[in-house]
Amino acid sequence: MKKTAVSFTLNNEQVDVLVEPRELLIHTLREKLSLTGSHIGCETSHCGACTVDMDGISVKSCTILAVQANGSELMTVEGLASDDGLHAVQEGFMQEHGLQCGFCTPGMLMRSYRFLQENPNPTEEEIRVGLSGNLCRCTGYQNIVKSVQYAAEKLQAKEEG
Amino acid sequence: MKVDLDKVFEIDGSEKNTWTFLQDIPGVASCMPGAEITEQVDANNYKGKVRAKVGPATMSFEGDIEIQEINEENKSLHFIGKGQDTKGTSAAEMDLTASVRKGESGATELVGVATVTVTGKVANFGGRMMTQVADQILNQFGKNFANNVVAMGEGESAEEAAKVVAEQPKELNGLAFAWSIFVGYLKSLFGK
Amino acid sequence: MSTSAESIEREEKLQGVGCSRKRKEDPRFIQGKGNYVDDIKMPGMLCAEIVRSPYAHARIISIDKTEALALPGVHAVLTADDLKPLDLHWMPTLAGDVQAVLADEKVVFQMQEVAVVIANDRYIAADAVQLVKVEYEPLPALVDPHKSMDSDAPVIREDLIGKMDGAHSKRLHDNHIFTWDVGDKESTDQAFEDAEVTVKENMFYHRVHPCPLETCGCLASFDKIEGKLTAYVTSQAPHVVRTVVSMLSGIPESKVRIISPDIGGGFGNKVPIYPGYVTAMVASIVLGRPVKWVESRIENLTTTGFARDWHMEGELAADNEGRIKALRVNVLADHGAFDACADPSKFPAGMFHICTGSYDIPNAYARVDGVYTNKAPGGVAYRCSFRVTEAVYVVERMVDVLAQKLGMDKAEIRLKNFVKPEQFPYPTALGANLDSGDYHTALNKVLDAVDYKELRKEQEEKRANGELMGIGIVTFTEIVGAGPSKSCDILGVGMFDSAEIRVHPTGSALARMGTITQGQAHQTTYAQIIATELGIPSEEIQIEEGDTDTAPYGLGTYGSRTTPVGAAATAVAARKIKAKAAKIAAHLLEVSDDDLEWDVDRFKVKGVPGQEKTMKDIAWAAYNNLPEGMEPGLEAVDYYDPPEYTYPFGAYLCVVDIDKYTGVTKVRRFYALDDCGTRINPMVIEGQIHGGLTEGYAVAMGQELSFDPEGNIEGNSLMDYFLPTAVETPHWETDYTVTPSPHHPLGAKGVAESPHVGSIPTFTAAVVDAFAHLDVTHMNMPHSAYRVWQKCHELGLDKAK
Amino acid sequence: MIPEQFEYFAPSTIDEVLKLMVENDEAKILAGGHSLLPMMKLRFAEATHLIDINGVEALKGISDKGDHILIGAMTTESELIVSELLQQKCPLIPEAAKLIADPQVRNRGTIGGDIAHGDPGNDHPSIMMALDAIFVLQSPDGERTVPANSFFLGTYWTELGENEILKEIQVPVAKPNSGYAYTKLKRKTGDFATAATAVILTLDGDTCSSISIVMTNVGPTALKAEEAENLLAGKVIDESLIEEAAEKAMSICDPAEDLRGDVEYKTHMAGEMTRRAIRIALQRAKGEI
Repeated sequence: MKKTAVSFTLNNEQVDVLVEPRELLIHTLREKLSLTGSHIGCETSHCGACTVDMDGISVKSCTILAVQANGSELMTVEGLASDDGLHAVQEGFMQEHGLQCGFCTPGMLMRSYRFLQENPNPTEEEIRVGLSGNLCRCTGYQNIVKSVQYAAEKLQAKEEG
Repeated sequence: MKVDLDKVFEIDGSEKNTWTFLQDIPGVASCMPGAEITEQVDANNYKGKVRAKVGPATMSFEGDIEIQEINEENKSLHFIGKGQDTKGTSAAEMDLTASVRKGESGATELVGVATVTVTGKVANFGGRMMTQVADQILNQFGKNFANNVVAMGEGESAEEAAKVVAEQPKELNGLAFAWSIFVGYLKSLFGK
Repeated sequence: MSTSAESIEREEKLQGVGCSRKRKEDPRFIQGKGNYVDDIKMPGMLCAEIVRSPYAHARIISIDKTEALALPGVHAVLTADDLKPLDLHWMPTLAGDVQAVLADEKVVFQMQEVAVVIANDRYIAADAVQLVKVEYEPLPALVDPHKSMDSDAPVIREDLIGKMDGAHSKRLHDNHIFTWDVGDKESTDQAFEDAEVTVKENMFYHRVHPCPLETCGCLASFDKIEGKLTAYVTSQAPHVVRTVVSMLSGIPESKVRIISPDIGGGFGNKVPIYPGYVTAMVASIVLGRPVKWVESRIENLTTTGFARDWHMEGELAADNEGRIKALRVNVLADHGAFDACADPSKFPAGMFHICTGSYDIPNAYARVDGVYTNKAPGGVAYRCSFRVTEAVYVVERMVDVLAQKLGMDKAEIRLKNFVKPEQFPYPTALGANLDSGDYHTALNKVLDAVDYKELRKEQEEKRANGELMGIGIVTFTEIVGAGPSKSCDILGVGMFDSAEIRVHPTGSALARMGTITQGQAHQTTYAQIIATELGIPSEEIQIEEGDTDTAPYGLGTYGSRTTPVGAAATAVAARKIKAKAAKIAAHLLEVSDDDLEWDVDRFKVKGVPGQEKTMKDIAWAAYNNLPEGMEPGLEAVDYYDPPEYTYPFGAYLCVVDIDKYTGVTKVRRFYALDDCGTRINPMVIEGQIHGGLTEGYAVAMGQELSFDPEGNIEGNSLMDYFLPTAVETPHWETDYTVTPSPHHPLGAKGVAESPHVGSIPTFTAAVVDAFAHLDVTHMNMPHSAYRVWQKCHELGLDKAK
Repeated sequence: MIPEQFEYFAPSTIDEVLKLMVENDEAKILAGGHSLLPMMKLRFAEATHLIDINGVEALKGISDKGDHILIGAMTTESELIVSELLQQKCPLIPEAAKLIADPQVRNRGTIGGDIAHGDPGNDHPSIMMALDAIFVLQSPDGERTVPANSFFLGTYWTELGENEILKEIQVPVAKPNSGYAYTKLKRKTGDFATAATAVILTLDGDTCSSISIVMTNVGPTALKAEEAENLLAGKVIDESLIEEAAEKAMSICDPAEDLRGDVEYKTHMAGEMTRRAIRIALQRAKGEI
């Protein structure tokens, strides 16, 4: 099948890539662009391990075609930290033991990153609902909730400071 | 996944014509949209396929039909059909006895008793919709079958029916989950 | 030993045992720099995809590869016939059986491996799979294990016909695998005959799957010139994989390198060796190119490593005061089509003999019969030691059933029957030797914490109002740390584990272990142990695992064996180094060994302030200034063969509220007290407990792999298979007591599986307790809303308005 | 879990979409993709041509038309949830949208896709029927409108013609003194309903002047419980009437047995969801909650 040229911004860099129309975005990211942070956990859009940020919303990249990302702005876990260091959600997950095997973590982080922009000062309940598209088998979520709370406070403080 | 089916269709035609049509295996098969007999191997063995395109789903089954018994006295036909989808992930088997009788109201009835066994992906993922989709297909098949029988008769209604038969859609559209269609087809032969 | 403020400060800096050290693994993972099997790419790499059977039981008439091979980008299609000349079409299982790598003439479970396609990439491979035309002749499927031994049952394993000497016992039927029993049957039967009260209950521990978020996979690369096979495998036991691969392939073990890179959760799923691994390796050997196989989630749930599927009949005999006199258990174990259980070789029913629990039960007998059915093979230990979850489930359920029959409180009956602190070490009637425990303290602490009396009062009031509230109590004892090699082996290799520590000249260290982390934070916690033992800061200790070319031989990580075995090896290896260090210190300080005392990170001359040598000084000296005759260097290896198992325990309490109109069960409160002996890293322990409780919740409340009568698996994707999200998961309260193990070098017992093992019966107990006043004694899992509603409906509770 | 090959189109206007549909017999429309792509990955669905309508601006947006609100078919669930217009004038839609799937899926999943798929497990069909919404369909032959209550013909079977797309949805704004509810029982986040009920009712004093009751996933399509509606309309609703209405609603249920439950359970749950939805709607109409 003929390949299509697709261009998008990925972690602030312009990327051009040739893909088959049927190629799933997660495969393009992981296999063509070697950004293996985002993972494949279920392939039926239940687990959220493949969550990336696309044009300012969280999406599951296993259920989006790479061609659909044409012209979009993408961000993966690899783009979360900046020159200033780790993002607050990354720090939060480290400080509050929000990860164990690490497999769900990139998806969790990307969802948390976006969620805290949608809701900067969430309750525990809201965090749980906000992260309900991401499955974790190791932590039981309790420390993930704490991690997001940590990040929320940190981001709030930054805002105020 | 096993479904037992037990169904009666009322046919607006003679018992004789209904029985004659029932023995026309390719004809009966064609009542199922997307189905056809591709080869008659011998007197009792046929090869056939069903391709159903419904909503977003498509599935093709290929298989064999073996006539076990044709009982002129009871006007009954017993056959076993076995098929596998062309992608090798699902399979279905149907054991069917269909017969023609005069019903209590005096009308001709097509009676079907069958067991349909489904294995593989279709059974793994189809459960949620299987019965519902299958049920919808019954009407279409029933109509087609009845039309075919009516067309065998004489007069205006027969001509009309023949026209409808000629236009019978080759594929069923507007429904989804092709496997269900196949089951529906089987079920429709005797279904509820 | 000095306890000056100065030395306490030094100790804190070490970040040793007992501190909640932040994880060393995290920085990589939070930056997306994890390195899991599917993340690894090699030049020229090909992809493998498996052709699977739609039937649960069928004869293979023919396989036609023509069309698949004609597809551009397809390199090979391998079937059993292709593997036959290499004798690789069958492989040994860990349980003494054999399993078809690719179906040999027959398929015996749905989605069994029939052929493997090797192609340029996974897209082409997926297209090619459906072009492989397989003709089958369906056979009747045997799904109900109760019918496995019927005289007219279809024979599943034709390769075993007539071979009635099984791996573990005589086989009684072609579909019979083994009979295993333990205990004194005669005395137990007698105790039942003499008993004032007896109770009996049948329970089905349903088929579930560990379902780690990362599925199983293997990237194999065979270098034809070097003759060396390197494979990255999602394995909880890489050394065992190496040994099996060498045995299977004939490649010298020195030329097989197995690497378990980062593993996205294991929970027992990644202990066995799967056909997918073997086919990737074989394909690489045949084609001379790297070959990657990674299963899909559906393949994972359907074909690799299920757990449980035990039909258990439990019985207790007691006197009228509730003192237990005997326990009898009969089990029918559904192993699927191959016996691929992950148990130590001599234990076909794992550690099920722990089923007398925390109780002083004088007579006990247990029997397990394993049978074949047309289902996927497995029987792995899903976050538990082998069959411990089943054992704890049956005894905890039965104690509740007995309490209900006697009208006793469920906490009181436990306090009455506990093994008492002074009875330890306590030999159980089934041969376990409980090392240490204080069950009364644990349970009483929990009852106080939740105000148990008040809860029971509330329950009374609710019942009067027609509301359903349940309180579940479980006081479990586990057996972990397999195990002493006198009894425990896997394929003949004793179940020791190992640690190798090297202290560098400048005083930092590198340590390698035979275990492998899958999220348990080994890089963090092993370093803490060495830090405390050797006085080297944790931050300066590098931990490596998972590469068989570098790590010492070990049996891997599962069944909570890392702490009881691997951590013990680490401590002992460190102590060997410390003993040498003492000699070097004595030499440097020109005193005798006996004049020295250890203080956090240094040896001091007793009573002479200032006369001391730090571990850093000693490390340097180990490479240039040694006592005469001593070999240079500062390293040690230890292969630790545990003298005994360890026996962690805990007391759990759960409160549920049930909506009788929908069956929805809400966990209002869950209080988990664990005693895992010495606590190495409390933060990590708590994380493990949260995770285990959540998995237990999933198992008890929703997970199930069921089959229809034709052997079609149901619910094998995450649409149906229950993995709770943050929304469904309850809030957990944790607590602990510390009763060190007397025989473990650190007193530690292991913890990761306790919350899984302990919580599952707690949920059942709570749900059943909600109906206890209506004479309900047991309800089978999963306690989905559907199932619970059926009970409500049966009792007419959903009608009362 | 890889889809078969297809040709991909990303038109930006409705005309282009329709033209592509006419030109390509086997073409399929890709909206949010969370029903279609998984089916394609499972290889149940195959498309030789895939027409991605995510770039068609004319299909997006929520606008106030006075007595009704116009919702573009490609409006996502997330957009429905955060729409202040809907929250104020048609709160049933955001309430129901919150109960669909999970945040990421709601970011992609669209109201039009949910409706046009014809899956009785989807939630919007019930909502639309309860609201008496009107669907605007467009084909090369022009535009036509179909009331939600006659759009759903069977499982995966709707009034949509072969070369026709759902363009937009007209939903009436909530009347004064009205109440609404969508009660949904599901096994877990992301699951289809075991059973769910949408209710809208209007009060005239204490009397229920009008009510619609529609149930999800307990029949080949969403089911409108007309007998139950007729029973309650014109009456002062009390518990015994609610009970009777629930019985009537249950009597028309024809659910498919699956892992969520058998026919009996699902039917009872439809009854229970109906009871609860009526109670909540009533309380809301009275301003009690």
